[in-house]
Amino acid sequence: MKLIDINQFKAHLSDGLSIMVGGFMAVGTSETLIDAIVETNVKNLTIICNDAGYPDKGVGKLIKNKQVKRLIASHVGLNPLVGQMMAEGSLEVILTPQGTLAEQIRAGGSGLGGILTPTGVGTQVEEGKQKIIINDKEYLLETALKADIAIIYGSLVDKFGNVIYNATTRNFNPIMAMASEKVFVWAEKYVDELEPNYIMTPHIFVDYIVKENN
Amino acid sequence: MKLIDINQFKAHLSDGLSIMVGGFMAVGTSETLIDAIVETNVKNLTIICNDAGYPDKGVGKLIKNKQVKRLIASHVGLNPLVGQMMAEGSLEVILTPQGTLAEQIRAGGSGLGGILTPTGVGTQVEEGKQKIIINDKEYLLETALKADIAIIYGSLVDKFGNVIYNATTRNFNPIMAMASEKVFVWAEKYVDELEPNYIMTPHIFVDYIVKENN
Amino acid sequence: MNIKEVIARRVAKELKDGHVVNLGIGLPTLVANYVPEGIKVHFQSENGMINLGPKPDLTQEHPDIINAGGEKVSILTGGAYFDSFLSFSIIRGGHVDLTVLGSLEVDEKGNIANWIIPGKLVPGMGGAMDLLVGAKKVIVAMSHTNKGKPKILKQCTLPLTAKGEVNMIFTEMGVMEVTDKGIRLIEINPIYTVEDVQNNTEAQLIIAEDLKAMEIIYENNC
Amino acid sequence: MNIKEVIARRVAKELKDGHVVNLGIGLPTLVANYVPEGIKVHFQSENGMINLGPKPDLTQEHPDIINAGGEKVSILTGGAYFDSFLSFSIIRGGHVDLTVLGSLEVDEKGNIANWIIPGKLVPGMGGAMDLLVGAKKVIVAMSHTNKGKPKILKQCTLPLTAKGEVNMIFTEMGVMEVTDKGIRLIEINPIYTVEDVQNNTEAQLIIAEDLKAMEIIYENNC
Repeated sequence: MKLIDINQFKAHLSDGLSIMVGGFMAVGTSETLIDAIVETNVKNLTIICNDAGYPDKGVGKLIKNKQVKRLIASHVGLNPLVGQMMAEGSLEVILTPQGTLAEQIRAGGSGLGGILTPTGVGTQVEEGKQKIIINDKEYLLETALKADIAIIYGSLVDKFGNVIYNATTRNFNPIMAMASEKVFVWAEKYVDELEPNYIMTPHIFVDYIVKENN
Repeated sequence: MKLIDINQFKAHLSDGLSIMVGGFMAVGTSETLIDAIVETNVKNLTIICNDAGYPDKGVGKLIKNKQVKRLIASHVGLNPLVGQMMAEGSLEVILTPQGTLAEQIRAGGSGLGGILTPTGVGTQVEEGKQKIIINDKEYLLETALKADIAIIYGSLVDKFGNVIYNATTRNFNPIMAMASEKVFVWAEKYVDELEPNYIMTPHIFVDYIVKENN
Repeated sequence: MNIKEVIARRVAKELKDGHVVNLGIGLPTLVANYVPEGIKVHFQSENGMINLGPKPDLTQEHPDIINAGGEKVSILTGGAYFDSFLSFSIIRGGHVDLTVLGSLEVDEKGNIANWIIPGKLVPGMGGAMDLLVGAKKVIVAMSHTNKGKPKILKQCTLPLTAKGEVNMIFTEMGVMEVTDKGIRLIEINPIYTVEDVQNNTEAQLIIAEDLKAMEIIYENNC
Repeated sequence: MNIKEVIARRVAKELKDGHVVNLGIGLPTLVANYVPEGIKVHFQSENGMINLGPKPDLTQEHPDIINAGGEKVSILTGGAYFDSFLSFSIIRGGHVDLTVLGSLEVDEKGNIANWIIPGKLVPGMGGAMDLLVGAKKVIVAMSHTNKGKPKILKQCTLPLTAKGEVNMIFTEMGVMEVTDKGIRLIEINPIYTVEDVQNNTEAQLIIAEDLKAMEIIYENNC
C-alpha cells in the first residue's frame, strides 16, 4: 500500500484519462482530489459519475474548467452548465439509468461481460443495444464499464487501504474502487486499523492512499 | 416484521418447495432451521446451497433424510452420500461454478434476467447455454435464480429484522435473502437495534425472524 | 391548501402498513408528510438508505446524510445505509412496494415520459427508469395540466421513461387507474365535473360506475 | 521431505510482495507455509476473507472463521471479511494475482481438468472455474504422474475445468511453462534427467536452452 501526497497524485494524471468519481450530488466525492485534478488542468477527460454535481461542487468543477470531453452519468439536472455545454456541443453526455450505471461498473470490476436488465426497454436507452428475451420478458444487454482511474472518498481509511464509508457517502464508491486500473482513496479520517467484519472496500482494491500533506 | 417460533416456521413448509440455504461447508447455516425442515419431513425439495454440507451437518441432513429431489450447488465432495445417490439416480445434482451461482442468485434478487460470465466457456458448463461475444471475448449467458424460501443465518439480528453476519458466516446469506419469496432468519443473538451503517441485510428483505421458543 | 398538497394528501392514503416506498423529487416528496396514523412505512432513498426520516433541524443535520434530491435528511430507528448497487437491487428486484413519481406526460397505455424535453431540458433519468420497471406499484402524482394543456394523453409525445408501467394517476382533479381498456376515473375532486376532467384530458376517460368523491381533507379551497 | 513439500517450497518462490493469492485445497495450501522472508502476500479464501492467517491453536479458533476447505483458520491484521458475491468479483474481476491449484490432467494448450471423473468422482468445480478464468496467473501444482501414468498430456481426456488458462506447472520433476508452442521445461529437479521427465510426460516437452536446476531447499531425499 502506498501512502502518497497530493503532488504525487497529480503525477498520475494526464490528458485523455477516464476517471470514475464516487459521490451522489457531491456527497461522497473527495473535493480535495477534484481540486487537484482542476489544478493540473489535464484535458479531454471522460468522467463517470452518478451525476454532474453542482457548478462549484464535485465533478461540476471539472466541467466548469472545461476539462471534460465526455460525461457518463444518470442525472445532470442540478448543474445548469451541463445543459448549456451540451447544446453548444462542447460536452458529450451519455445519460444512463442509475441502476444500469451501477451494474455496468460492478460488471467491469467483476470480470463480467455485462448484465441483462429490464430497465430502459421501450425507451431511447435501448437504441443500439442487443435485446434478449428470457422467459418471455425482454431485457437489454448492458456491457461492462471500466476506467483508468477511480477517486474514492473514504470516511475511515486504515493504513492498509481498507475503507469504511459513513451513511450515504457510500453510494458509487465501493463499485468504482473495483472497476478502475488505479484506485486513489482520500480519507476524512486516517486510522491504524479497521474491524475486518465492517470493512466495505477491502485494501486489495486500493492502490494509493492520498493524504493532503504527507 | 414478524417474530415467529419454530412451529410457526414449520407451518410455512410443504412438499416441492425450492429453498435457498445460506452457508459454506455448513458455516453460516442455521442448523435449527435445517432440523425443523427434517422434522416436518417435507419431500421433493429443490435445495440451492453452495455445497452439500456434510452427511450430518447443514443441508446434508436433508439429503440423508431423502427430502431433496434436486440440489443446485458448486461442490458436493465432502458429502459422500451425494455421489452415491447421484449414481443411484435418487438425487439430481446441478453443479454450477461458485461465482456463477452467486451471480445467478444476486440477479434473481435484483430483477436482472441474467449476467454474462467468462467462467465455464469451453467446458461442460456451457452446454445448452447461449454464448455471447463482447469485444472478441466469449461469455456464457447465465440466467437468474430465485426460490420460494430462504433460510438465513444471522449472527446479530435486531427486532426490525436487520442482519449482521460474523466473519465467514456471511457467504451466500445476503444474496439469498434478496432472491426468495419468503425469507426466514434465525439469529445467534437477538438484539434490539443495530448500527445503520454496518447492517449487511436490511430488514426489508426479511419476512420472518425465527426464535426457538418465542 | 395548494394543488400539490391536495394531491400529496390523497396519495398518502395509498400507503399501507409495512410498505417500502420510494418518493420522487418534488411533489411526491410531500407525501411523506401525510402518512396515515397507525401505519409504518419504510421510505427508501436510491442514493442508499432505508427508513428515511424527516428533515432534521440545523443542530441535527449531518453532511453525510442526504436523500436522492440532495437534501439533508435523517434516518429513523431500524434504518440502514447501503451502496448504490444494493439500492438498485432493491428497486429493480421488486422489493419496493410503491413508488410515487411526478411526470410531464402519461398516456392510456400506462406509458410515462418525464426525463427529457429534447432541445430544451435534459435533466436525465436518474433512478426513475429503474423505479418504474422495478416497483410493484407505480403512482404518478402531478398537476392535471401544464399551462392548460393536457398531460394525460392518448399517446406520449416526449421520449418515454418506461413503457406500460404506470398503475395509477393522481391529480388535483381526481384519481385514475390505468386498465387494459384505458384510463378509468375512479375518484373526482368534488369541485370539478366529469366534463371538466374529460375536457382537460386528451385520453378518453372511462368513468367508473361507482365514481367516488376524491378522499381529501379540505382545509380551504384550492 | 515428501513430494508435496518439494513442490510447495518451489511454488512459494513465485510469490511476490503485495500479491493477492488464492490457494486451492490440498497440496496448494502448503505453499502458505513457505512464503519467502521479507515479502507480504495476501491470501484470499473464496468463502469470504482476505489476509488468511495460519491455523489457530485450539484456544484461538472460532467456528465462524473457516477457509474454503472448511478448516478453522485465523485472520491477519489488515484483513477483511466479505460475502461470496464480492469474493467472486475479486476472483473473476482480475484482482487475484496468482492462484495455485492441484489437477488431475493438464495439456499442452494450457487446458486443465480437475473437477470430475465421470462415473467415478464428482466433487464439483467449487470456485475453480472462476479462479482459472479470473486470476492473472494460474499455477498448477501436482504430482507429475498418477500411479505411473502421465498427467501432463497432449490433450486432456477428462471434462475440462477451463480452456487454455494454465500458465505454469510445478511437479516434483520440474517447472514448466505453457507457451504458444507447447510446454517448456525451464527447471528440472536434479535427481531426474530430462529423459526421465519426458518419459513421464505425454506432451512433447520443449527443453529450455537455459534449463536450470529446480530451486528447492533439499533437507533430505524425497
